[in-house]
Amino acid sequence: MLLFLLIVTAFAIAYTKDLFAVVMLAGIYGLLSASFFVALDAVDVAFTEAAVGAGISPLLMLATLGLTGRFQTQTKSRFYLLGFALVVLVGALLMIGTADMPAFGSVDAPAQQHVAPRYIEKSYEEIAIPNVVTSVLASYRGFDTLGEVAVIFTAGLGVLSLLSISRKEEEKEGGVASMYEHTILRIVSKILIPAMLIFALYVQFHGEYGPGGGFQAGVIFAAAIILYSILFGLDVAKRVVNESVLQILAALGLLLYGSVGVVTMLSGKNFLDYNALAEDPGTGQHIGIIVIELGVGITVAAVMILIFFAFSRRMDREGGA
Amino acid sequence: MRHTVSMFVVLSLIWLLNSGFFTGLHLSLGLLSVVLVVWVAYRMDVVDHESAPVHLTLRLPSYYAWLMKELVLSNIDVTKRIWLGKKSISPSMAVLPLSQRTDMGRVIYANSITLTPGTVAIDLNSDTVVVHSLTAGGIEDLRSGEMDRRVSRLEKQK
Amino acid sequence: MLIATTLAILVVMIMALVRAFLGPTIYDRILAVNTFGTKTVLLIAVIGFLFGRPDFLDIALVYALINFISVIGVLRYFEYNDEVAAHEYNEKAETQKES
Amino acid sequence: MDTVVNIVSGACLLLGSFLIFSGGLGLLRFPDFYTRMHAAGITETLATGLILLGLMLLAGWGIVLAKLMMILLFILITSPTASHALAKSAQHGKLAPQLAEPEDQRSR
Amino acid sequence: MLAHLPILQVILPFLAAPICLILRKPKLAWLFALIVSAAALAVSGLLLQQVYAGGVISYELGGWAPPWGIEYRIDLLNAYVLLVVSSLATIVLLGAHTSVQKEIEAHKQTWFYSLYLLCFAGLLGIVATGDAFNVFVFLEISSLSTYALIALGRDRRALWAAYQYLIMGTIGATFILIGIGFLYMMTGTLNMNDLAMRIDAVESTTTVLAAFGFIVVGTSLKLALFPLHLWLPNAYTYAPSMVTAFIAATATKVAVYVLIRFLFTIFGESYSFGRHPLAEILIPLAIIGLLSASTVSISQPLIKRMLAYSSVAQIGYIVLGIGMGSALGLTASLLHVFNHAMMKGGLFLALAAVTYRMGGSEIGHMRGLARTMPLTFWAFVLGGLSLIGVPLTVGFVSKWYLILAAIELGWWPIVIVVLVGSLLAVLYVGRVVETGWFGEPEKPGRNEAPPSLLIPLWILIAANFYFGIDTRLTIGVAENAAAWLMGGGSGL
Amino acid sequence: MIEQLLSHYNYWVVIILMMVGFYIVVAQGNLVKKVVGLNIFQTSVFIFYISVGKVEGGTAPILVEGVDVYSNPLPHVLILTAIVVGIATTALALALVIRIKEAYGSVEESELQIRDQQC
Repeated sequence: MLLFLLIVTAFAIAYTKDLFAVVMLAGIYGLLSASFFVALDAVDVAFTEAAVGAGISPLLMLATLGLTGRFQTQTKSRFYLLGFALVVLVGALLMIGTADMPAFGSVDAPAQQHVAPRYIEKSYEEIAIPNVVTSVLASYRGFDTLGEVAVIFTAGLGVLSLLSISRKEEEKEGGVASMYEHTILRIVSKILIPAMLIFALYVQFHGEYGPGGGFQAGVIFAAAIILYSILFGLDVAKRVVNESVLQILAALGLLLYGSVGVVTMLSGKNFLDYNALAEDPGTGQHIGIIVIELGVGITVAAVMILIFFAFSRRMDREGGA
Repeated sequence: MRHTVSMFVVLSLIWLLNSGFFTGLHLSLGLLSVVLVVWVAYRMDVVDHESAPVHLTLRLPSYYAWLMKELVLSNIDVTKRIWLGKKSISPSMAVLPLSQRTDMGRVIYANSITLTPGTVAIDLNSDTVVVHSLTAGGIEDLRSGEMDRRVSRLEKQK
Repeated sequence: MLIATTLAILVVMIMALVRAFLGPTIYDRILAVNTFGTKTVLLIAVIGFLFGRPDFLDIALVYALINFISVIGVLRYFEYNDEVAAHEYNEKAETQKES
Repeated sequence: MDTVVNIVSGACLLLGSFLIFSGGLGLLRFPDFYTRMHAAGITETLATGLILLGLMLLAGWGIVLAKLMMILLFILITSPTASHALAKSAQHGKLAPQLAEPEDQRSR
Repeated sequence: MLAHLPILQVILPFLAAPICLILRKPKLAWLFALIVSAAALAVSGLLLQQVYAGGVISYELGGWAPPWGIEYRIDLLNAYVLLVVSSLATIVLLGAHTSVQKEIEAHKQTWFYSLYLLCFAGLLGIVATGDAFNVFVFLEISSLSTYALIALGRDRRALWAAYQYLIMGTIGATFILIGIGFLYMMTGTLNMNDLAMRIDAVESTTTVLAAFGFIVVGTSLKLALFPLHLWLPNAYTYAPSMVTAFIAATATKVAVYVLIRFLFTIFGESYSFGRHPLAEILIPLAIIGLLSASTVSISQPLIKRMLAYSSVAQIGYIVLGIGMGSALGLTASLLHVFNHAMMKGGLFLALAAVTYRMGGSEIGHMRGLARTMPLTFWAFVLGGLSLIGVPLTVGFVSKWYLILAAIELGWWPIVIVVLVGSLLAVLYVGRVVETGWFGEPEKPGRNEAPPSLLIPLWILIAANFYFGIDTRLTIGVAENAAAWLMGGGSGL
Repeated sequence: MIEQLLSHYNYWVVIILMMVGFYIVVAQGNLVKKVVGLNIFQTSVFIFYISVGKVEGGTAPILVEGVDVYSNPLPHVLILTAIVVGIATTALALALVIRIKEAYGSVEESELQIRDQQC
């Protein structure tokens, strides 16, 4: 059912010319796929996809549209036919691939046999936290996650280097439109923003027990700040969270994660082996996971806010000109 | 100060209700988080009577009880009209006066209007509210002013 | 009962989706997306009970939150572009008159 | 006791489902944006409330109940706010509502 | 600390990147980056030595044994590529400060170094890891930073080039992701070594075939194999000079490494070449790419673009060697990975020097270069000779091996193709040299590039000749690695 | 054939989604839309991975008493990482689009090509 909706949405996106509607539909697509992830037991993934696919990325797209215009011209790409051929080719290859796949959901598929069972059977013993996804994410494959933080960090830097303007120029710019005069929104969000922030921190520190963790928490935290800056104006928001502080925070989060690895290395174990952090392996793992999740959270929140600021500053500039 | 304390309490409550873990580690993390958020909120300048409406707390429940009743009634009404089709509705718009003195009161009023199906507050000014209603009757009900009075009563006696 | 509710929510989701496709104005679409979002929140909550693991309500809460923020964000950007909006409205009004 | 709770919760869920479905229908059937908004409104207040209430009854005392309450509260605060913002924005964007004068309505 | 070498290799530049951001002063950041990459170079040297002495090194990240945890697995092949990448990164960085000061706005310079280090770390990570999914993660780190670096170019076309590269690169990466997903589905593991063992059992399934297809196409996009090379010329042309020098020397080489790793280690030679007509696909593509790109580059007015097309052509040589599916062919490819990194690095550095003084790298800027910037000019000439493949240069060595490999298989037409390619290289390099030698300079008088650019330039040019004459290291490593990949040798 | 179709239905859906996404990327001229397409393409791969991890009768891999069938957590972890990569790519791509718009005054592929040839 959900899948069917997904297909419909995807086709609608392909055929809609109003880019604004496309972005709306993309948001729906994000929500849909997230619901689908819940239905397939991937709660952590659903959590993330909801925050990213339905939250952050449509917002960024809208900001882009605000700058680049809403309607797509009628012309198709030069590579229209070629593209179509390519698509068919890829589709064919995929279909060939499915022919020998194990059936969906089957218990004895190879993917369920080799590595995965150990995580489920042993992780509680070895890491002592119930959320297996967090165990795998933060400990068994902790290095992947370090890489993931670096990816976000890279993107933040990239966006900054693309959209930043030198300090001199920045000072010249004038006031910024805000929605402050919007009484209802102002009051309601004054109540909501602190609640969102605390919720974000709750998600941050309970990733070991339920769905959630550093990345999701970072996104929610950033979302609250973004809401604030939408309503009260970029300038006000920047006074609250200074940009250069954010840059440093983004770097520090990554460093915090890395330093856990360095510490474990210095105490004689392998990189990111949290057992080095305490006598008892369970405690060590737990400390390690809390610290690295904190690193993830800090970097993600800082980078997301930075990216959003960079986008919306461009808009303000455009609007003022 | 009063507002800070009340925000602190509310935030702690949210944390505890969500968390469900009462070990030392979690409680101390929770305390840290709450302090952090209060601090950020301070920087954001959102700690005041609008974000932490202590003075309203006692009166809200009875108001909400009344609102619930209204909600149910208007829901039934709108549902009926949906099934009856286009002919049964008569969309109308009106500017209504309001008597609240604080922004908070106005917001509660406007949101109550919106919350009851069939009427939506479109614009809120200092002494009027623009309302769109599914039926002419919806406007009349509001004009009778009961909701307005009740909300105003909420904000009295600070 | 839960299954019936799930189905009802799904149907409403489809309806919202249809509204989002049809438009005609951008506000209709935003409304549809908003409705869609709150329905997703419900869906997640109900599915949680359906699968017997109701302890994942955090996700539903996040959905509600994100949904609110996106709608506000959308409106913010739309106000930014409100000249375009007025233009579009006029266009639509004309097409409606014609039809 | 359990059966009573189950029946009540079932009733809540059913009624909620019916209401939500009606709202969805209204979303499709109503003629213009503003009226559709009312339809969406009913899916978001009573229907949501009923469904969540039904779930709360199923959940029993505990953390799940608290979370459901929080979701309900959150929706009750944000949904009118969002609708209002939307309506305001629509009006600001010069989208005129199709108003029906009472006489006009009768003549149709 | 020696036991931690594999992870140190990657983690040094990796963690230096955020520190660079905190340093804020461009000069400081540069110095720091340089020290770190020199350290990384030292580590890679030590690693190669260790692998020579003690065989394959396996490092368990997080202390979890593979396949449950992520493993770093250094054998001769990746130790060799690690050395290539880190030496080139260090040498280019040596000259970066001067060039960056001129080409990149002041407030963006620290970001440049930070991104540079991230890119560097990403490339090292791809090479060092023994885990298929980890490859994807680090691939994205390096790609994202590359896009951003390219977009730092002054010309507005840099933006467009970066966008195109981003789209193509992401498609490529997603293809690789699909492929890895299919493999995981069929085997239940992500560890490369484990994959290689478990894949035999499911070799005949179409799912593995599809995975094979996606991974080959995905990596080919990344390494700019002929019909998928469209992103490359623009990206190289409009990126800042130092970025071009760095990515031209390393990024495609790492993609080649990934291809080799998947083809030979994971799927295995018998699967890749025995079961499928991979050679019949790769070789014609390589040949067409080689010839057409060389021809196109002759008529390019922009020298940077000319060299970019020449890079596509050189990729052709490398893929040709891989496509032969023989130990000798693979040796030639591996040799060319190293050699091409050196010559292209050198040539692009020479162009960086020209751009620094002349403000551009069009053919017009080269006029009379022999008089105005003789040292740069001669470096270019010598680098060009190496590109053509004149004896005593590294270019000759790898082409010689390629020809040997072709003769071994009895594929005479390929010998001719290689010769024709060299001939075309003579034409396009010759054109620049001619302008530089005979053209009238716009502003007469010596105007040599600053030593900070000349030193790294001449280091690379000298290396072109050193390794062209003393081939013990390169050929030794390449032959052993190739033999090992083909399943013959012991990994030494 | 029918059996095959039924037991793999969501792989087929994923394929269709991939094709649609991929089609938008290669065949649409608008740069923003390409990014949306890229998103769809990537998301479909995510769905694929998560489908691989689903175990019939299993629940979410958060350990509780009394349940012993869990879905496979590994794909979830991988996809968490991939989602992050996806949003990173999107952000960067959109930033590029904004700069392109500023530099060229257009975000249509065909117009960009024309404008490049002029100078």
